[in-house]
Amino acid sequence: MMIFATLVERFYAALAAWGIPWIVPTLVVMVIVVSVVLAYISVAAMFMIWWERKISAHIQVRYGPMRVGGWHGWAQSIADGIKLLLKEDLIPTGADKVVFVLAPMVVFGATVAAYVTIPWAPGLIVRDLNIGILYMVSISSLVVVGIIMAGWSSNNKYATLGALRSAAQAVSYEVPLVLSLLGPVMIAGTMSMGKLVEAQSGRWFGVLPGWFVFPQIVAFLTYFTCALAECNRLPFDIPEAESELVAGFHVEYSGMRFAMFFLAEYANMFVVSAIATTLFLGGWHGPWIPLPGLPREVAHGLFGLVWFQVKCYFLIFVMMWLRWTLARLRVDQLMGFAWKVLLPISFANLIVTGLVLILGKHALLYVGGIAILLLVAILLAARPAARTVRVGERT
Amino acid sequence: MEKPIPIGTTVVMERTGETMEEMYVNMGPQHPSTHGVLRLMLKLDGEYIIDCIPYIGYLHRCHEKIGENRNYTQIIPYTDRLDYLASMSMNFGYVLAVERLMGQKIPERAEYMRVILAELQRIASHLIWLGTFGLDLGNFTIFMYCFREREMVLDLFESVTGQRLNYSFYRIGGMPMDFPDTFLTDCQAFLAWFKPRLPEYDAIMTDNILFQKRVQGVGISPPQVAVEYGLSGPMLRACGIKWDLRRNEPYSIYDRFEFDIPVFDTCDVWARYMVRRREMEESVKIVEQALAQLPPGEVMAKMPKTIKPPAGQIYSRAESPRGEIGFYIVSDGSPKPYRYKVRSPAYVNLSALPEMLKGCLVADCVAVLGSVDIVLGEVDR
Amino acid sequence: MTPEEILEQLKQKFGDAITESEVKGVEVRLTVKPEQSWEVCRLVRDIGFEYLNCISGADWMTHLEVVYDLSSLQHPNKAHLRVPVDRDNPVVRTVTDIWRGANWHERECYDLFGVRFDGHPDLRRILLPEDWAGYPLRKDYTDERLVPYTDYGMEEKVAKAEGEKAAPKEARSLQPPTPTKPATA
Amino acid sequence: MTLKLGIFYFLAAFTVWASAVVVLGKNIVRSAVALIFGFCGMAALYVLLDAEFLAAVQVLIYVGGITILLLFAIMLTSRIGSTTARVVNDQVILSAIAAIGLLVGLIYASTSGIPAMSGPPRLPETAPFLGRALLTTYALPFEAVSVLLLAAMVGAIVLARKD
Repeated sequence: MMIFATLVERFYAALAAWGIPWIVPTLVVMVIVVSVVLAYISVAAMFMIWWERKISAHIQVRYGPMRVGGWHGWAQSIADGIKLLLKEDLIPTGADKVVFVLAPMVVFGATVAAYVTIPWAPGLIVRDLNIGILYMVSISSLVVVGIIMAGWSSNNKYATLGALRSAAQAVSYEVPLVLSLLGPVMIAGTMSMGKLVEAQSGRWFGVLPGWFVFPQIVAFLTYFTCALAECNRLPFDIPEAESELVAGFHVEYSGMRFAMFFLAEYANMFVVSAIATTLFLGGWHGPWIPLPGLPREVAHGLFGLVWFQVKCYFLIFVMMWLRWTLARLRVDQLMGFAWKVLLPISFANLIVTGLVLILGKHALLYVGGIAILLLVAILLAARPAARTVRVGERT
Repeated sequence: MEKPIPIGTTVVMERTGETMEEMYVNMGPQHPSTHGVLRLMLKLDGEYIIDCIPYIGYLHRCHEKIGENRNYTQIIPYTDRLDYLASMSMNFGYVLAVERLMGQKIPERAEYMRVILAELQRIASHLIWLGTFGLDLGNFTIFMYCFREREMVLDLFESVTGQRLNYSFYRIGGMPMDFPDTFLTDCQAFLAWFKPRLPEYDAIMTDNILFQKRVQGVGISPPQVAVEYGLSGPMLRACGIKWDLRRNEPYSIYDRFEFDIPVFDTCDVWARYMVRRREMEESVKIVEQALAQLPPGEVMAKMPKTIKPPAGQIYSRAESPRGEIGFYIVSDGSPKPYRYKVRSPAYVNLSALPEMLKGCLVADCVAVLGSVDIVLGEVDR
Repeated sequence: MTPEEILEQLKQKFGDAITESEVKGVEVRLTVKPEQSWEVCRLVRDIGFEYLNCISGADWMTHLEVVYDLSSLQHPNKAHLRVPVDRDNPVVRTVTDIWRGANWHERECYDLFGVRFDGHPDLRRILLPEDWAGYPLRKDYTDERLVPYTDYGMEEKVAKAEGEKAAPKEARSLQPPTPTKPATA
Repeated sequence: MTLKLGIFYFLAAFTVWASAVVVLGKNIVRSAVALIFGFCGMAALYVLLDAEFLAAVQVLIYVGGITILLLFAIMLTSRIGSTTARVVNDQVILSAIAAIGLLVGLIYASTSGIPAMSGPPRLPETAPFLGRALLTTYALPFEAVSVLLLAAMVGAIVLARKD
């Protein structure tokens, strides 16, 4: 199972046999891992950018990039990346230079650091921390720091407003986000990403895969909504709403620094999708694991990797789909939604999950009924009276 | 180099002597949502707008001064550039004014052509408005859909006039040439395609709860305020006032058609959206009826070579997609107008913007400005 | 209420201020002295002309004129008020307190004709830059940047009158430039 | 000197430097940014002490929550550009006494050792232990703190409300 871990151990052992101090292989492994992660982030982010452009184009009855690279403009992102690299790097006169330069690094660094605990496949995880999920959530919250630094240091009012909105949004949505993640953690009884995936190996009622999305559907939807807000995706892209704030916090950034924000945005989308996949969609679980006839390690490594990616990219696709369909919310609506709708729902979900876990499966029926009633009540209470005038109605 | 003013510093404005304790945000003239070169100074308290000062004139082209130096026919191409998204309506308003001044009657067929083209133009103009309004609210997709349909209207116009944006197609005394042979079938095909598209827009905009939340109860202008400011067109009809020059002061042959005047009384951005959305349907109705009734015959009346209206003056108005387009013309009997003035609807509608914006959020500013539907070419003249 | 009745009502109250009057179709046309224009406007508004269409200016060389076009959303009548003002000291009382929409119309009139509206809350230039000198729509306005209108038909006539020699040169300048290379098929 | 000790000294120096910038910086926003780095350095030190849960909570609460709210508050106040904070104020003597007292205590503790500093029991996972302790042994203080926080929240709402 631990094919990659075995490889690393053999590497250590071989070097130790030659009398080389342990720090050398450690550093070598570190460098290799970091390079692989960075390379994956860059390639995946570029793919996502191209993919988003194609998806948006097809939703909007057009083609999207078609020229660069031949087949459906696959090299468009690469060309854009080169263009951004070659662009002049501007720092506004009134900017706080140190903070201005530091901000994209903080954003990018925080995003990259979150990749440490993504369980790609059985045994393929950079470091399976026992507080894995908590680590991911806490490190992702650093992104907001970078956004605020960028917004403030630009000495631009639009950027400052974007940063203010971003701070408000992040603080509000982090609460229901963490609360909704607690459901799966309570069921699995662990915060380690690897163990969370393994806890979903069974089957519900012998039919459905043992993913936590089925008992925790409410938590999943809450999490996904909050994740959209965390990534500043529509309908929650208030910090960078280009029709109001031009580009929000990164309005003054150009060239490579802007590219770092851009890459980090897409890398962050992958991170939140990976969290959702790990906690709710069974991580790398899927058919043909293990596949008879193939060595266990190969089947795990290969198919695990594929299933995990498929699930992640499906969630990313949904995010893009939403972006090109919905309109943007307003700041007060955004905050109201977090505090008045998402927070009560995630609390209710937490209480129900706890009750079911304590009372056992016999109480499922009772608790389930109460939970549904509770949810309906909350939803009705949180929803203001709709004043919808249908087309054709005359006044 | 001048040191930039840090954010939030107390600034005393040189001209007005005002002290700014609140945050001022300068929106425009280069801003994606000001629909051209409009500049708004927003006085903010956090995200709330306390006051708004519009600065216009960036696109001023001395329209009226030029008008005094051209003869009556030569002015027609300049009127195209007023509201460049509804050139037909601008042409219509202008030739109507001159014909009223001269007391000129025009052939029946030309009247029908004028109405058909003006109503198609209304559809095209409202489509652009809908698309860019969606863009303002963060919905990119509706923009593409609307432009797809607008392209078809432009194709129709191209087949008639040879132009896609500035048509200069109306003449004093009629129309310069007849429709091409393919126009009737093409136009009917377009209407057949267009009518089922409107429910699609509803699906992505009107019925979307996020969209409704963004536009309802925002940018309110009560009927009282609307009349005091002289708002016109959809802006006025969104205040529950059933006022449309095509119906209340029928010009051309608008009294021959069956159509509704959509009116909503919520006075907000939502009402303006709904009025324009419904108006597209009504325009389709008018075009259909006009196509069915289109009589044969001449399209140009017998006109003198040089147009010299009798000395006198007239204020003539017509209903453009944005509201009441008025032309005030003073003639001294010479081939050039002595005084030529345009009362543009967007100019007047925009003047009520500060009133509508007070107390809104910055994000609403974009929605409200979008709902006014300004075309800077017409505002600045 | 017919236009004649409206005119009668106005004349009763402000007989001295109304110097000229005329009824044309549904339109009441008045010429009002600037001293009492505001009072007349208010009465006109109270009669039912609550909708201000337009305020325009006109330069008649001897005097300037401020023109108010009014209509009603209730009845089909229209009103057309002309207020002549002194050309050297053009002052007229603002009507922004009667129709709020007059604000920008008056600013425009100030901008292009130089008519000062007494009591206007924010009388600044609106279409032209704030440092613009002069009032462009006055008939005697001159500017070295102003391109005079040339009637292109006239050039040919002049050329013809002057003789056949000058004609080709003058005419050529109006034609599109001849391509230096022959276009290849 | 082991690698771990080297890392510790590096992190300690980094944290001290960041904290010094927080206290001595003239620009409030820069101080707040330095505070973030200080908290991150603290979190790294917790990781060195095998208190990973505490480290994650430190980042989540202090960096992700408190500092952001701090920055938020600074930005909302009108004069951000001229954020020259006074480094020394009236309470300089009191705070100097407190700081020096703390320093003396820490030096004493690290040289002679006091019972509480004799090293925690090595736990394979701190999170379950912490959770159990909070809900059993320390349930009462835990609840008392939450009531205190609730009171603070209600007070804040009352203060902030415009009626």
